[in-house]
Amino acid sequence: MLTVPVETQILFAGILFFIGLVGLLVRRNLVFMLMSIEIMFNSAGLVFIIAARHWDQPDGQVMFIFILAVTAVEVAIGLALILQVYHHFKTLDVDAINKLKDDNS
Amino acid sequence: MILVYIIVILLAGAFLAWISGNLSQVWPRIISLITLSIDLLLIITYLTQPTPFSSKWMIDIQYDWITQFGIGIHFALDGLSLLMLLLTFVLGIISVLISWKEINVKVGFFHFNLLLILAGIVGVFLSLDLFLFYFFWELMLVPMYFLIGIWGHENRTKAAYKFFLYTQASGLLMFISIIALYFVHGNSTGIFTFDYIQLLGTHMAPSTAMLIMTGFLAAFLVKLPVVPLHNWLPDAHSEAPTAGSLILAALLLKTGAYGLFRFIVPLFPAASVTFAPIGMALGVIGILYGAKLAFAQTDLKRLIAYTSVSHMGFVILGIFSFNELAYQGVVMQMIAHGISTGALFIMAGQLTERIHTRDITQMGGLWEKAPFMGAIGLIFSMASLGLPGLGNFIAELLILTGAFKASIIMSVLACLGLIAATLYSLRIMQKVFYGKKNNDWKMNDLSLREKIISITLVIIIAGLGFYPQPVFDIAKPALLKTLEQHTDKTVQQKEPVGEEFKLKSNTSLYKISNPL
Amino acid sequence: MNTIIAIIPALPFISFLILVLFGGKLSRRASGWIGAGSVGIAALLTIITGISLLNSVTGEKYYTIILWKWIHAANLNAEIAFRLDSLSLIFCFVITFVGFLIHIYSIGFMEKDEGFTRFFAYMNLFVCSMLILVLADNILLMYLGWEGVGLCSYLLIGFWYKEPENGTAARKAFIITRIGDTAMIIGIFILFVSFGTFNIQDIMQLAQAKWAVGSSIAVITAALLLGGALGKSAQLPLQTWLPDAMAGPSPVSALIHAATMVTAGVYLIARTNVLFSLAPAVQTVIAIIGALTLLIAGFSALAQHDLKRILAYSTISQIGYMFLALGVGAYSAAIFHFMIHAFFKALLFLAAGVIILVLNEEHDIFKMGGLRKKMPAVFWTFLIGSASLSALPLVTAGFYSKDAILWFSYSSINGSIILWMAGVMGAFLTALYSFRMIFITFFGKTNTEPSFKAGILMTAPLLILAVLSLFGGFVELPASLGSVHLFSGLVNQVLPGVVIKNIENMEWLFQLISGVIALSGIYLAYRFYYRKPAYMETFKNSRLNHFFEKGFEFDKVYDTVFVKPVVWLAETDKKDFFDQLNISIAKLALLGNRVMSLTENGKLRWYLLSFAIGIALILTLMMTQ
Amino acid sequence: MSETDFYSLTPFLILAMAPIIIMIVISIFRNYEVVYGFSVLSFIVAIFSVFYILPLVPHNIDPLFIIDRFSLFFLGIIFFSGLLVTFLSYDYLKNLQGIREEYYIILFTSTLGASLLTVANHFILFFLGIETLTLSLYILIAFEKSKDRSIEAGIKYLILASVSSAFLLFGMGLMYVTFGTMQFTTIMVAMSHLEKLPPLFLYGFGMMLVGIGFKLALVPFHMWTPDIYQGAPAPISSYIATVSKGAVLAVFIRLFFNIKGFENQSIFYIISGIAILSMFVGNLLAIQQKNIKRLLAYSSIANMGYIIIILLTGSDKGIQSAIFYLITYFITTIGAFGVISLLSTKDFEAEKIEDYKGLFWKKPWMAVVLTLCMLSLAGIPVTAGFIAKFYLIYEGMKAGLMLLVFSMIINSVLGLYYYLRVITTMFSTAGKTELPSVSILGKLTLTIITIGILALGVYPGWLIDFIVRNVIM
Repeated sequence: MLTVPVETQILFAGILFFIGLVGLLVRRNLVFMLMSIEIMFNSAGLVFIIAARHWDQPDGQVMFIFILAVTAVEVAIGLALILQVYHHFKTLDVDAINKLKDDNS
Repeated sequence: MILVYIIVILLAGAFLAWISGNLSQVWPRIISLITLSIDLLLIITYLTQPTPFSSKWMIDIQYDWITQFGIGIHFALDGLSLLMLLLTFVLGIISVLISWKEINVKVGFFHFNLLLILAGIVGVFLSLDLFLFYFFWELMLVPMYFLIGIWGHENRTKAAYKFFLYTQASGLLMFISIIALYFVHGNSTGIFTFDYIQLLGTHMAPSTAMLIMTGFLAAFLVKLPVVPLHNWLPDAHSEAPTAGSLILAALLLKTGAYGLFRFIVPLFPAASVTFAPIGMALGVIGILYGAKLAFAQTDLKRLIAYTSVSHMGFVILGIFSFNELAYQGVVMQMIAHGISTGALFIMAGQLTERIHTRDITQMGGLWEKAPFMGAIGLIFSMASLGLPGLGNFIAELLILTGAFKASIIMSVLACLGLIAATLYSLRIMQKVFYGKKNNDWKMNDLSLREKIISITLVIIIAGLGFYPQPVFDIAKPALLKTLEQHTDKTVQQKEPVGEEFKLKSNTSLYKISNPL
Repeated sequence: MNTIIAIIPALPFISFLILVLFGGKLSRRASGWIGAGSVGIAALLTIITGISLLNSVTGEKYYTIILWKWIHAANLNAEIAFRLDSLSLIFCFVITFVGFLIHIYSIGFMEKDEGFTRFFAYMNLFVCSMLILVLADNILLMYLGWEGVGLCSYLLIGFWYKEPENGTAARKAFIITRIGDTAMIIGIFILFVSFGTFNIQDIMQLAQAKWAVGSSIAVITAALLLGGALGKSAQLPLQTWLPDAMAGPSPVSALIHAATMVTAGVYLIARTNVLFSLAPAVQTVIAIIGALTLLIAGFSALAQHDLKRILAYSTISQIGYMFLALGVGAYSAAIFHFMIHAFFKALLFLAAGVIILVLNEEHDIFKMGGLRKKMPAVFWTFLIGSASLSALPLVTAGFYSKDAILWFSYSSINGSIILWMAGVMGAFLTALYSFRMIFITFFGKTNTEPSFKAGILMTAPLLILAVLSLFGGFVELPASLGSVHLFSGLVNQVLPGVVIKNIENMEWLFQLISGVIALSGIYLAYRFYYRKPAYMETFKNSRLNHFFEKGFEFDKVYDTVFVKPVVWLAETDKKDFFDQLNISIAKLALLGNRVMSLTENGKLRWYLLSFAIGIALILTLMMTQ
Repeated sequence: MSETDFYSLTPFLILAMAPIIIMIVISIFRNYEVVYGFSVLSFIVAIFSVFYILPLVPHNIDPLFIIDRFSLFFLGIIFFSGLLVTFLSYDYLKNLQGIREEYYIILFTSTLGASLLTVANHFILFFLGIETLTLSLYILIAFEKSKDRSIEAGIKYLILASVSSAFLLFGMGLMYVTFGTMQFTTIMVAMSHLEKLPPLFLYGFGMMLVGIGFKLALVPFHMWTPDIYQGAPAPISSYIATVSKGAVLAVFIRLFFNIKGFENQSIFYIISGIAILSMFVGNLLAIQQKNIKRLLAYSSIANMGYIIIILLTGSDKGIQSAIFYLITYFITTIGAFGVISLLSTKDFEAEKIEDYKGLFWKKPWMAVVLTLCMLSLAGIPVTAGFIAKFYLIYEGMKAGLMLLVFSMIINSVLGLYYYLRVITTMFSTAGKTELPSVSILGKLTLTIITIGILALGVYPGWLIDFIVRNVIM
């Protein structure tokens, strides 16, 4: 089986992470932002998998399980809040949600 | 022990006054009056006993405080601080008296602050532990800030900020220097302490000494104040209530002068000499520039404020002349200026109380209405122009003579200040009491209370003018001590180990031996 | 005896205190008599002391007393101590005696004035300080008196404080003298620093011993002291304050601005004569200043309208004579002229005071006239005064005193013919303007009717002074006529006698000349101002006359050269530009705040962007190691 | 798992039990007072438990836990702050209609997360702790779901916090890749025998900095702070400012010292840069701020800037001073927010500075407390803040970090200005805002805080001693 050098794998994860970040920056809809965050988390998770594979230890996998659990909760709360947001602001456009800011009067 | 009592009494009085403020308006006044009188009596009784005016300290007490850093509570009294305490309490009492009618709102809190300030000042005059000194130095600010900010005139808030920020900024610089000194001393001797006595004669590289001294200077020169660091003063003085202006001018500024005496000169013998020419120059600039601005003002209190800038110029001029003559003069100036300028501020306050303006162009011809006040005003304008027979003359004479020995040109330039003083002092008389009546003010002459205050001050200032000897006798040992610490090279024999602030991080806190 | 010399200044001071503290309670009469009485007693004591001093057979020709330690700081010691020798005795005598007369006069003069008590309080304070000035045995105490009299003069010039111009005049006087005083105090510093003492006698001996004649330090010191003297004695270039000082009540002008204070400069120079003899250059300067002053003042006096201003200028010019004498080293002559001048000038001022009072505050001589009949007593006394002032030969005291000066100004080794000529010219002018005064005021037709008649309180002093101005001169007669040397004998106990060039004594000739000059002056006055006033009318409007009247425009010059710049300096940067600096710092902080708070715009994605930027920066930094 | 292991985890177990019990209680019968009382009780018990396990430490439960005096110290601080916050929450929630009891459940879970951070010796525990803390915070912040601002704050915090955790996680991953271990101590061992840190590791650390920087509200990850503080209920704002920051700081210090961050040049520069920026940005932002909650947020940014200076001293002494500072900062901040929350009602948030106009003449006690807090934040004598600042400067200078110390000085002056602004408003003539009356409990809490501030300000010796004896890495 062919072996890809670990750096390359990391790079791949990094790219994923970057994609997530860019997604966050460009999308205005909260749901999509949440998804981008998921991507970032998973890319991070991927790094752990890579590491685990690289040092062949179980720890990485364990960590990944935790990450999955956490992200699940994250999403749960996130969606709940998004509902509330929609309920209050009647929109999911994140730019519209800025009642809280410095008033530069 | 007496020293601790003094401060404790003040603090206790402060809180009592505050609480009693809820009962009635009169109680706080009475309480603070009593408090101050007790302290004054304590000092006087101490004076009356045969005291050892030795070259060492008359009283010297130490307790532990924050031993981890070698911080202790170290109070000590010598002639200089003794005189300052006397001044503090006398003027303290007076400032309570003049606020008697002027302050009608939040009386309790007012007197709380008043006494707190005095406590801070007393602490500054007494503490011989640099940390403690800084502690009190800062302690003065907050209550003074309230005094200006709550009971002041129109622009009180701005003035209060300015006062606080200025003094705080400079104070922090001094704080850094204090700690730096602590480390320099610690590293060269292995004894980490803030204790003044031990820090004396710390060996420093000239550059280091200069750096550290600059920090101290910053604080003291701002307090003094010296041009161009004086801008907080006119605002603070003119916006503060009468008592506030009185305390600012008569006492707070003196802490700066005191600091120069107690710390700059003995702690940095070499560096201070290097700095002396600049110091004297600053003094002269202060004298002339202050006078010039005073002459230009139309706000009476602002005018007087600038006169104290001018007068304080003499102080720094004297201090950096490094001879006993000038030092005696400086001490005298501290006292005389305290009395005379204080009196002028009181007069300004009384005027404002009566005619509700501080603009001298509005006044004029008031002698007719209030001859007594006029006479008082006359006496103290004369004092501020240095008329012989009044305390300020003695002070300025000695300072100028002393300075003359140090640097003829500086002294001569400073003499021009006498002429300048004439200009602005006579301007006060002319604009306020002489000339045409610009408005027909409804005003009455001084009340009995005010008369008593004024006459006391007149007696003091004239007494200083004709029989200043006691002051000299009390101050002499302290000044000699200062000078000899300044010139004494033997105290600098401690071998230097390292002069950097940096300390190898393995020296543990426990090595810091407790000085007490 | 020693204690008495402490009591002499104490008396007026005590009465000053009484008047200040209980002035309100006392009746006007009472306070008046307290004021005058205290000075009277002082005068009495002075005379007693004087007699005893004269008769003291012991070699000690002075009394001295130390009251208390004043300043003992480091090596600076000064006591409150008095010393009375013949010089100070003469001054004391004049101060107290003339002062007493003027006090008496004032009781009448100030009768109606509201500030009656205040007036006497000030006057007493003045007498006290003046006595301290002359009695002080150390120069510091002398400076105290010196400033004290300055203060009193300030207070008394501005006595009628409701008129702003009075206040201005008072301020002018104080400030100008103060400028001189500052020079003086610097001189005093030099003396202290070089000799380590303030005691005048010691200083004189030490100076004699330590300083070489004409050494620069001696010259500088002498010059600085001279500055003080010029200020107080209203000599060039600090003379401008005196004419304005006439804003004060006439007794004040008489006592302070004629008889006593303005001659303090003379006293100072005489007292510290050693220093000046060590600085011949300065002495010459003094002589020249004296000569110039007396001429300028003489011309100015010639063009004045205001009766008191004439007298003021004449005072300046007479003191010019004294300085001339001092300059040529004829100290006794100077002091002699001082005494005589005190008599007749006081007399003139008091008389003028009466005139002005009864013509209710009329100062302009051209609005007077024909008063000879109306107020004979005043006329005769005034006449005597003027005669004495213009040195009418033989009969008046003024002749002898002035003649001595003229003679010495030529014959002294420091003297020269030019100085003498200046003096003679001055004498001519003096005669001219004094009798111009007489003729215009007392002759011709009456322009203003006197409102009332002056009381005995006012006339009595006039008579006494008149007598003195006539016969006071006979205590000192020149060699040519009778040669009496009581006065110079007395003075020379403390002051060096004048040194004469070895030329054959032609003093009589000089006397003749000056006599003639004086008479011709009087004649011309008679000619121009009585017989043919028409001549003068043309001259009156001439520019030259105007120039004279304005006192050679010194005021204008000073105004442009000193006053305006100072005021400008004060007016500009009232705001104190250092303050602006701080404000700008504050502004900077606020600006920072503005910029920062723009970033806090509540936009989530913006915040995320800051994350991205942050991490980018951090990673780059991590790379660059 | 041995018996001592079990015992040494008591505090955490207590914190874990508490919410469960509360849930049960609620399901049986809903009563605010009961739940409240119970939460207070369990907090107190937790605090005692810390002292109970004191003799057992230092005790490691490999690989996850490292329970030493340092962690216990932080535990103590965190629990105590938690208790104070609970006290303050009482009034704030009482007059809030709808369900309130769950608040305490979540408070406990988040505190549990925070406390786990203090003992974390392993990335897993680090991650779990931080997430437990954060996830609960989302809810707490958005707890007043009837209010727009609360929800907005919630969602903002959610997005940003998850992003930051993502960064954190990624960073951990990179570190893990480099050394093949997730345990701090072993990482230290691993890197001890290579003279130069591998770049991947550094990037990892850099990315972790984002996560940590976000939690500590350091520039440039600070922007959320004011919005969240403003939107969240006042007690929760104080909770974020204290407990969460404290916990994160604890684990950060541990990590930083294990990997000897202060010895690496670029890390040194990055940290000092962040510190200086945080000071200036925080203070500058606060200068003109009219909303006191935002103002405190900004001041917290600046204060964190002061504290992380100390990481660079790399000495126990430094850490001790930092901890002292942290304690005083906790007390002061909770005090300030306490006043705010006590003066707020369910439909009025006392957050505008104008609302405090003339407070001194209306409610002297409140005003005095707030004044003291402000002075303490400004570092004026007789308040704890003064000693704390002194201690910090002292250690900073000892380590020769003059630049940082000076920028700290400049900033204290900047800061003074806006603290004074608050004070001045309180002492100016009375404004019109109507303020609610304050319950005894609230007053009591504030009294405790005041005493704390003054005691530490006048006689700090004992605490310093205590820290010096206990906090040794």
